[in-house]
Amino acid sequence: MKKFVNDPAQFVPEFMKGIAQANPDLLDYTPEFQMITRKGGPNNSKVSIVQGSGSGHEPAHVMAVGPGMLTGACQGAVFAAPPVDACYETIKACASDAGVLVLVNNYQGDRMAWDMATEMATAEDINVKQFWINDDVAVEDSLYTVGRRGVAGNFFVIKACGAAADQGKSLDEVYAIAEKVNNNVRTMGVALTSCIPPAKGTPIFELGDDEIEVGVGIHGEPGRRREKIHSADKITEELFEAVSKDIPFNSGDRIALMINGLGGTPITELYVMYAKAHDLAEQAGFTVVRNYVGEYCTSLEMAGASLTILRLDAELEALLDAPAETAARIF
Amino acid sequence: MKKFVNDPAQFVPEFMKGIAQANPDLLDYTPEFQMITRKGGPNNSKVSIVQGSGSGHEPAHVMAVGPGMLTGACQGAVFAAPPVDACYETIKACASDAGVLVLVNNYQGDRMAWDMATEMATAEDINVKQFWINDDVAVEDSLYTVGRRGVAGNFFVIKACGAAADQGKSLDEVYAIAEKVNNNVRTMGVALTSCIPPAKGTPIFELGDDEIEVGVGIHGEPGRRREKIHSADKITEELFEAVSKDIPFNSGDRIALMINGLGGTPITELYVMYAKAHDLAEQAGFTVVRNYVGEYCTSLEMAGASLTILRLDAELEALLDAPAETAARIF
Amino acid sequence: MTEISQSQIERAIQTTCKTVLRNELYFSDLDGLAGDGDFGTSLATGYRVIQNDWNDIDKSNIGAMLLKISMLVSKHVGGSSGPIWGTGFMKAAMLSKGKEAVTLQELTDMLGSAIEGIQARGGAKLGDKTLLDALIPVHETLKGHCASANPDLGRALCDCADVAEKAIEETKTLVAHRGRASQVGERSAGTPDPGIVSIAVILNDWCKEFGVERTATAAEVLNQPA
Amino acid sequence: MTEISQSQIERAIQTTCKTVLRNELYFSDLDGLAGDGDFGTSLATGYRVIQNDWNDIDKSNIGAMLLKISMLVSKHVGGSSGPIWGTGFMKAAMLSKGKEAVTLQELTDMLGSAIEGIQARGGAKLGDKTLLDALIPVHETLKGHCASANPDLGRALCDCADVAEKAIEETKTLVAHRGRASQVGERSAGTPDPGIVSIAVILNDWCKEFGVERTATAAEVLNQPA
Ligand SMILES: Nc1ncnc2c1ncn2[C@@H]1O[C@H](COP(=O)(O)OP(=O)(O)O)[C@@H](O)[C@H]1O
Ligand SMILES: Nc1ncnc2c1ncn2[C@@H]1O[C@H](COP(=O)(O)OP(=O)(O)O)[C@@H](O)[C@H]1O
Ligand SMILES: [Mg+2]
Ligand SMILES: [Mg+2]
Ligand SMILES: [Mg+2]
Ligand SMILES: [Mg+2]
Repeated sequence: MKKFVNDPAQFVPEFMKGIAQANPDLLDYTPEFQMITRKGGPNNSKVSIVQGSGSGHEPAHVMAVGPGMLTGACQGAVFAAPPVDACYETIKACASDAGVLVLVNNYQGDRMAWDMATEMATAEDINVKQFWINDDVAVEDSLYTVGRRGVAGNFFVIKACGAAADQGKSLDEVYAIAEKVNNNVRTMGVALTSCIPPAKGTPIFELGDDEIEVGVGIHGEPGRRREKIHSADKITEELFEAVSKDIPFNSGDRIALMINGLGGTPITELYVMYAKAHDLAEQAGFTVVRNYVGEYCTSLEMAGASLTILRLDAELEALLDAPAETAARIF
Repeated sequence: MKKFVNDPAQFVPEFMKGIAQANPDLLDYTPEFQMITRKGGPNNSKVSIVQGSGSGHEPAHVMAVGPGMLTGACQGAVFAAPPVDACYETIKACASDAGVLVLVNNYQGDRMAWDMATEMATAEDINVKQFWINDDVAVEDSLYTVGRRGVAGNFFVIKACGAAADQGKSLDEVYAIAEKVNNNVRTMGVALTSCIPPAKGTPIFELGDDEIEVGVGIHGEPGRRREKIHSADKITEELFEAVSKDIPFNSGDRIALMINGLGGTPITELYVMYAKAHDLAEQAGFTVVRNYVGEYCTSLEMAGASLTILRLDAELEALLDAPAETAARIF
Repeated sequence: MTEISQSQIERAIQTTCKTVLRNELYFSDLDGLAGDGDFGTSLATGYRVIQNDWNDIDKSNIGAMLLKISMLVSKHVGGSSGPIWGTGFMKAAMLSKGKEAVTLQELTDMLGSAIEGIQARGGAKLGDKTLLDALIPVHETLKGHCASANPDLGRALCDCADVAEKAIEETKTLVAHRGRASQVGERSAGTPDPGIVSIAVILNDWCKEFGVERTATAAEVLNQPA
Repeated sequence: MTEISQSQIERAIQTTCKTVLRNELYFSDLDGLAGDGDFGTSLATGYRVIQNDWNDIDKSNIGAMLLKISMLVSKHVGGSSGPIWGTGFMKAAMLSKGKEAVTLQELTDMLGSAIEGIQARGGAKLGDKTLLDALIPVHETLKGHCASANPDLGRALCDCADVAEKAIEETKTLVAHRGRASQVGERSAGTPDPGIVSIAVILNDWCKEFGVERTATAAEVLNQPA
């Protein structure tokens, strides 16, 4: 394992400290709960949006806090749901008269922690609703009784809900937007390599030099199948096919198209995939209204990518257009 | 080699096509010269800023085109300077009555190509000046007779010059800003792994499982030395020391601090380094006025990072503050 | 009826701290076989705090103590284990509010309530290859001992350790239906569940602590670090 | 004085196309030993276009043809090789403007002017371990033949191939001071310079094409793909 780490047990608090130091005007950091909130806290006349999950998916979760996005978020250890108290404190720190929407990717550990936190907050008369994001089409049903996983589609749910909340929409209205986005967004990923959680020190899975894992999860969970690597175009076709057939999306749809890097893949390779995905979208009769190429929901340094399609309508287009600011930035 | 590629010979044109498709309102793409220019072309009353270099450093070069940044850029093959004609056509496409500033990282191939292109353009009465960026402190002098290399400091030269040009500054004024930034910016990088150019198919260099290359170049050029890996803090200290002692920077300086990922290192590791670098800057008596954590000048999928310090004054602070828009974006 | 004193419960918890800390890597390695390898670390993070803060924990009665432990777990344990173990302690605390000793029946009810809480929280049922596959048989065993005229605590503990150990082997071939291990599908079959192993190991260590003679037989219990 | 016809120059260029394309990988591999491994590909990209566009290239005179070739190189060849070879052809074109044949003296001057242009462009001098270390001795050799009363073209070509080949061995131990190879410092010592090898290989292939008998001796020239 070669990484920029000190004590692996301090990896999460150390990088959170860095995020906080880099964004003093934007964010507040509470080390005790590995919690980051918008500078100045919640606005009582606006719905707050909170999230929290295992670390290792950055910029997902804590780097999505800021105007037009999340009100606050907390992080667990790498790939482990945050402790219940961190979730509870995040809800409390973001409590608003207009209500709090807990918007979390669908994993068992996260669900349990946020369920308990929500119960605790509700007992204190905080108005909380929960919404579970589950856009990953890789795992169809089955065994996986906690349901489909939430992955990069998460970004769109946050973006749309964050914009709606900041525009003064009610808790029920923001919840309805979360539902609409989640119902219309689908993702599938592919891994070229495994990642290595710092505390574990070894890869989550082993892939041959010429193998890829199609449908991989963002914690290295196995996907649909392992295959021999093939061309970027063929891989993109496979992802596009799986994603676009799932809802299904229809000719004439206006869409947002995302190629999300899983952490170790350079931006140029993502654009090679985007070029193909864009062509496929046009061939399918979709209009690509917005696009997103880069890292939105990663798996440490895993080489790989996911493809996300979101069906738009006028309301969602306006919400994606709205201004937003987070620790993830260029300038 | 596991990458998202089709024919390696088509890697550059394919990802450029993707960038163009993803930014139809922002950019124009001329495949014949692997050239990307601002939509609508140059503004005759503003200085144009152009650049162009080998591929593999994205978002550097073509993904830095846009309002407040470059007017146009062209790309060569991976790690190879662009052909002379591409450089010439880029100058021509960006020709402005206010003049053109060619702003390129200092490498022999690039210098020769831009020298010829500049001569050709000058012969056609285009008003062109050149400026060579050389912020890498890794290689001190010596053998390397083409001089120091240009690396991530490049971003600051572009940002400041792009802002100044868009504000209507003259060619000489913009040139003076390039000089000021370049005189006040220093960088050093470290590699944890090599990268693999798609057409080569094998790593540029080999590092042991516990080795790092301190002072690595963005094409995998050897640095100051190869050592055993140590903690993120110690590596950051070493980079900080080398960079801050070079000009040198002085206590009381107002600075911009950048931790730049080389392509394969996840953002969290960069923030672990940022936390340390920020502390070191404060201990050295610097005020960190702005910071940049992410990918600005990469080396394909190389795991590694570089640290850049830029000394600021009121003029540069205002230029860094100015709005800008490129294909590298989040929302 | 046979009573269990607060100090006995305190000893059991202190023993559990040692067991969990000693097995941190071992439990994580077991979790790594089919899950994400965080189980040992998550649990140890919580029990390390319990051990370090031991003197500050409210011990005015069993319920108060268990409530505080549940709170420490909720604060420090992440992953699925935080809600599972936190819920278990919380439910047990509610049935022992104000008590300085509990009868075997009360202890059995505390465990029953903990199991119900864990099931309500995580939706797992018997056979899903989770620590419930150890806790439920243990609960049944305790119920059996309660029904006897003059239950023997040592015999009860020994029998509990036996059934927990048996659960390791019996569930090994199952496919996990809950937790991260459930997401590797068939790959989880053939590996022991770390949660079940942890219960068996803890109960075995309790036997030692309370001088109950018993010979462990499962490799997973014998293999734990000394 | 001995003349070289336009058609002979055309044959030489067509031969060069074949040489460069056949050696694309080999030249890149040589560049990979101490540089970035792009030399063969960069050069081949240009010569492939010259070969494909051969019929469309203006052949009204030697100068016009060389100018067009220089333009194709400038358009298609990246890295340092584009400016180096482009400049060379451009300078040679300027001295052969409007001519349908050149004397050996004129050819020698064309090469001299190309060398000057390359030096002005890239700042390399003799001993920096670049293709100039082949071109400069070749130029000297040609000057010697020009000085003779009745120069023999075949002999001149053979001698040129000999000195270029000798340059490979003579420069091998040097550290490169220009181009990407210069950035690996000492690591470039001990490897042949691909630019020098390419000149030696091209001249050897010209000997074959023009029926000049000569036996190559350098491993790098003998090793090239058939
Ligand atoms: N829904 C559940 N109910 C009860 N126990 C569970 C459940 N899910 C997992 N477990 C237990 O927790 C253990 C794993 O804990 P941990 O690693 O913290 O959770 P995760 O599976 O989320 O990574 C498993 O070995 C299993 O015994
Ligand atoms: N400044 C220079 N002048 C003349 N020839 C040079 C110079 N730099 C490099 N060369 C020649 O070019 C060859 C390498 O070409 P190429 O790979 O295209 O350039 P780069 O070194 O920029 O990657 C070298 O083998 C050398 O012979
Ligand atoms: Mg977990
Ligand atoms: Mg090169
Ligand atoms: Mg686990
Ligand atoms: Mg080269």
